[in-house]
Amino acid sequence: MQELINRAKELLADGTVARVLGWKAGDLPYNPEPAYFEKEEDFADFVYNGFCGANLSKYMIEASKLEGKTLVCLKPCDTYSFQELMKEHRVDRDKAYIIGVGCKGKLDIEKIRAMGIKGIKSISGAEIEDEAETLTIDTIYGEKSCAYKDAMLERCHVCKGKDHMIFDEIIGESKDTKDADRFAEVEKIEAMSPEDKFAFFQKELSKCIRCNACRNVCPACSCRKCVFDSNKFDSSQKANVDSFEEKMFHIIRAFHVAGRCTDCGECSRVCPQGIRLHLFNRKFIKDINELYGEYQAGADLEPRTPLTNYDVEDAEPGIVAERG
Amino acid sequence: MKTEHSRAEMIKEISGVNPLKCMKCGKCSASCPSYNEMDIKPHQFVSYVINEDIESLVKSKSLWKCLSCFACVERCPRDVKPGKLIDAARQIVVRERGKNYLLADDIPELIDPDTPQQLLVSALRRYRR
Amino acid sequence: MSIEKNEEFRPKIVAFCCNWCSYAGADLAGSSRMSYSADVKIIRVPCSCRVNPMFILRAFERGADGVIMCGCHPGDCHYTSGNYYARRRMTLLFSMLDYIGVENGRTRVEWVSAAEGAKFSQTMHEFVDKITSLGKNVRLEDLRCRN
Amino acid sequence: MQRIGVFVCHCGTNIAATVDVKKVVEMALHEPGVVHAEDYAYMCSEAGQELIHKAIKEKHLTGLVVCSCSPRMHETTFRNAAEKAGLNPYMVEIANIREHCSWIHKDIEEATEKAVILMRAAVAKVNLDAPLKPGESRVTKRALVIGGGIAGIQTALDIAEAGYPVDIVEKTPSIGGRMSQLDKTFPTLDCSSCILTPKMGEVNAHPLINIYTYSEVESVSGFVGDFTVEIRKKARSVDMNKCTGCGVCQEKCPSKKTPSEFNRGLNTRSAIYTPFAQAVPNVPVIDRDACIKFKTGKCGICSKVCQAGAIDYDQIDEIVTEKYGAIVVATGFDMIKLDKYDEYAYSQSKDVITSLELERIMNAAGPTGGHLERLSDGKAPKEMVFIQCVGSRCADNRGKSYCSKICCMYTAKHAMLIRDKYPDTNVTVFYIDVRTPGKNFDEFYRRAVEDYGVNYIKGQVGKVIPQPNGKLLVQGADLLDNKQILKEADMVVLAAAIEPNPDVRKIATMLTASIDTNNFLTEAHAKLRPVESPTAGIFLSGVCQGPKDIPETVSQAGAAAVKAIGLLAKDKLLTNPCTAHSDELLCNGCSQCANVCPYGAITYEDKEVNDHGVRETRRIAVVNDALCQGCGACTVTCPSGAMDLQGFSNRQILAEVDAICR
Repeated sequence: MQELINRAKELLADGTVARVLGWKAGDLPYNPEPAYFEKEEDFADFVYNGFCGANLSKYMIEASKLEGKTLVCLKPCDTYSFQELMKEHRVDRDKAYIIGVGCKGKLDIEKIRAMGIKGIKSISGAEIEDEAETLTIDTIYGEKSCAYKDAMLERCHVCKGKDHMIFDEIIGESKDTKDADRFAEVEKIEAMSPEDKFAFFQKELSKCIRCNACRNVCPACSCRKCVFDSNKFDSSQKANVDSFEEKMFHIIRAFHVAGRCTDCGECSRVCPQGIRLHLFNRKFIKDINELYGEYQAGADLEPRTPLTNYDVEDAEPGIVAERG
Repeated sequence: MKTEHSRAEMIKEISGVNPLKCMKCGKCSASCPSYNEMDIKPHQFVSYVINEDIESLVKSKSLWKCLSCFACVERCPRDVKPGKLIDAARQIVVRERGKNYLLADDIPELIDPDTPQQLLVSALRRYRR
Repeated sequence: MSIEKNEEFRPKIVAFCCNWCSYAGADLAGSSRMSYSADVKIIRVPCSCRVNPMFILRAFERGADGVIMCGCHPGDCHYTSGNYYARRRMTLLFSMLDYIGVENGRTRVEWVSAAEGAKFSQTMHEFVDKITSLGKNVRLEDLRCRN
Repeated sequence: MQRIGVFVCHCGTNIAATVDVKKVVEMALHEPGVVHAEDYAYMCSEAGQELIHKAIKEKHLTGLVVCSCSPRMHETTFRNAAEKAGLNPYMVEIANIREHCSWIHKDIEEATEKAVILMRAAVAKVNLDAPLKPGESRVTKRALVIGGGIAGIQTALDIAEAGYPVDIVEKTPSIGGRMSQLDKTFPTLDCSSCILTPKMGEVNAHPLINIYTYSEVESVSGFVGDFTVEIRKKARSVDMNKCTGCGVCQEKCPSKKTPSEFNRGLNTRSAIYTPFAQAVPNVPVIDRDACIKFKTGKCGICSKVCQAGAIDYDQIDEIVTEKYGAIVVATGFDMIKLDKYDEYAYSQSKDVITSLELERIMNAAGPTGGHLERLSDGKAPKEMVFIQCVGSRCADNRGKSYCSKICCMYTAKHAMLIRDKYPDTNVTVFYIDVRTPGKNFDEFYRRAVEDYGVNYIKGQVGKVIPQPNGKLLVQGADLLDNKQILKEADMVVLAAAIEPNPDVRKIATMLTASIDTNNFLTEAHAKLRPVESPTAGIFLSGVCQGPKDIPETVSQAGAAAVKAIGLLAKDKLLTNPCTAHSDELLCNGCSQCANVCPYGAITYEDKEVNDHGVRETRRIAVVNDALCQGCGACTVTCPSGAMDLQGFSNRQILAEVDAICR
């Protein structure tokens, strides 16, 4: 972390960048938040640790409008989002100085809590320099510990790899933390009966409070104004009183990002209700991979995505029924 | 006794044939190896079903002269398949004798000594279960 | 929960037809007097690629029991490639609907050319039968939209 | 709020017999925005349009719903009527209560209920309609004719005679098409080439006609009035400008084993060849697959004997790009393959031939010098059998469902000619029906029977069995005598079905012209617009649209020419105003819409926008109205809903959905 801070300060000082986009410590040990650092003294708050899950690429949309370059810290998986945004002309590469920061998997406080660890005062082992296998958690009930791996975000178990897709320089080492099948959950749902599927999603989605956190954090959901906020489809935001509302919202949201979603997992990370929203996006990713060939959004800068492309030999929609 | 209409419908159902598709080209009659022994010719079979004169059909000699070689079925340009109609008419006769399926013991007395061998084979294929 | 059996069930079916092929195919079915159920109501769109998934979800929200989209045969699109895009979009959307437990028979895509009046009528027959057998759409209807 | 008038047409009894039109009128008055509703016997008539005019004026209507036949039928009529009364023509919506309702439903209650719903959907749409103004586009005053048979020749001549330049693209080395292969023509028995070659000469000499033979259409882009076409001129290996057409090269060419396409493979041709003596242009091509020089590098005899020095082995395919205002398709037909008809022994016996092969045999320039003889042993046949409807009118998957139309007449012609020239030869025709509608057609057929003694037997042939003695045993049935017939014939002629040229599928795809299940091009209206494709600017000439004989082909070719001339005579065309538009406050500038636009109509501009007081420069999608054809692909790609289609807007379609599901 210190190397990163030093380099950032250096670039600020020599005028290469006008500001640094990173994370600053939050009010709790596990909730650092994205922040700009413009002066040397701002860096007192700068953190980069296992809880810095936030994908900063979306912030670059606004940062691209600011005067001068912005230094942005991107983890390997964030760079996919950044490239996808570049493709869509939403971020300006020339306005960004990308430091690819090392990542060995990010942590999910909910997973720690789910282990029954409450009243957390501090957590050690989450610092990025450590090769810690174990987190040591100091709580008001005493010291607890858990394996780092067990506290990782869902998305880190299906890690896309340790390589940064785009960067100006790299600081820190990364590790591929993939240890699970990305589509296992989707497949499990696919195998259910229609009744069970419906019940599953009914239960999952009825938790939705339409807070729009998923939408606001999603780097692909970067519309100036969402269709659900405009009158273009008579679909303006409504209170959730019927189960169809959130289904429509989440289906359309997933559809709008289909082929552009890099599977960064931010939607699931930020959902205050713990809805596994990535299940929607991954279903589309799985279908796209199966029907139109393996595709990873953001892995390149090809302008056409699976949904703005076609092949004359594509499967017919009837395949959905045939697959059963 | 069933009405002629219902018998005609049954023939259509058993054979899966729509006789109205026939354009009276006669290719069935032209192809038929038993043509000369038949009183009602294969192409006329179709008209009998359309006109619902099933009684004449089941009483005809032709019914038992058809070899079920299915040359007419194979060559019919309209997918009318007179051979299947004849087959269905035979089945009507069998069913109207009170049973849908033949028992093995019944066969000898039903066999007309003139019945061609090929028909027997065809019948066995059909009824063996 | 059991679905109330209603002998009088008359499905609401929305058919999106592209102007150049399928709408003309429906016209041909009409001029050839090839009947199909009155439960099918056609909405004319310039091309199948004009059909937004939002339209389909909206139809279900408003109580449609089935939605069918018809377009030119692949390769015959009046706009060259519209139906190819539509094909991908609908495949993914239908797959998603299936995934969340909506019976996949409620949605269908059929390519009907201007010369295929008989196919149009036949397709609608089949679709209406299918929807009738599935019964009322209860999984997607927004009850507030009922009047 | 709109002031909408609803006009319900009875269409005589076409609508009124099944739909309670009064009820539709009554229900219309309850719809939001509707201030006027009435019904009338024929809305499209002068009197009906007058009613509309009056209502617009008196009730100050801002929008119309006409409940009538398909909009594909009379939308333009009613739009014009609205315009005459001072209303924007795009404020008119049609509820199709004829084709989509009264004609397909029998129950009055059911049909009326549906008609009301369709009316509601149309009213809902009009409520959100906005006046639209069409743009203009230029017309390139040049026509392209694809196919150089009699249809293409006639169309090209007629267009050129009206003063517009025409290009003909012909795939084979010469124009002339199927007609050049025919011997005589029914019902007058003129010699086919005697009437065709002068036309070929005329086309060749016409200053406004340019012929690309041995060429194919490579790609088509653009739209009515402004098509851009790439034509591939295949390497002929002979310099068109130098060749004098002396023919020495063909004589001297040592490779003479290639089956002649022109003679249907009945004899062979040289590797450097013109398909037939009267070929236009009279310039040979080198068939590179057959040429020894191209295969082995040795030979080069043609080059040595050519006095004009026209042989050019290094020629390569050339792509010509040209702009056209109108395109006429005249791709013609071929005979179907008979490999699925084993019972007629076509592939087993050389003496079972198709009618087109018989044409070549009968032709003085053909493989037998015009002598009717068996191809197996060269003997003159004494018994000829003709079989009609081979592959036509078939409901199975072996043949074609349609009647090929020309076979009855050409068979009568063949039978008559044979009986005339070889009175000792017996001719038997097995027929299913003899179809002779046409001027002097039935008389012609009767002459074959009455004056020439051709034996017509009603009944399709079941099987043709080649005999060890070289004869052909024909097994048929005479349905009128109720007799089965076994006939020994020397030659059997099959009237094989005709089918559209297989290339037409590729061409139709390039033109985005629709095609039916039999690969015939679809006309815009079966009765009223038979020579136009539904795709604007594409016209149909000859058999590519459906089976036709020569006079019909020529008249349709002329009709297609007139339609093309009508288009070329215009300086400007009004463009469809139903184009896409991007809302600059919502546009993300993400470029996804441009990816799916088939016309390249979307570009991006950096534009200063004022978003509720915030001024900033944004990348915004801009649609070029002249290029946009209004498909709507972009609208669905746009996640923010910034891109919308005028005339079919998101809210309009949703309003229709809501009205239907209400």
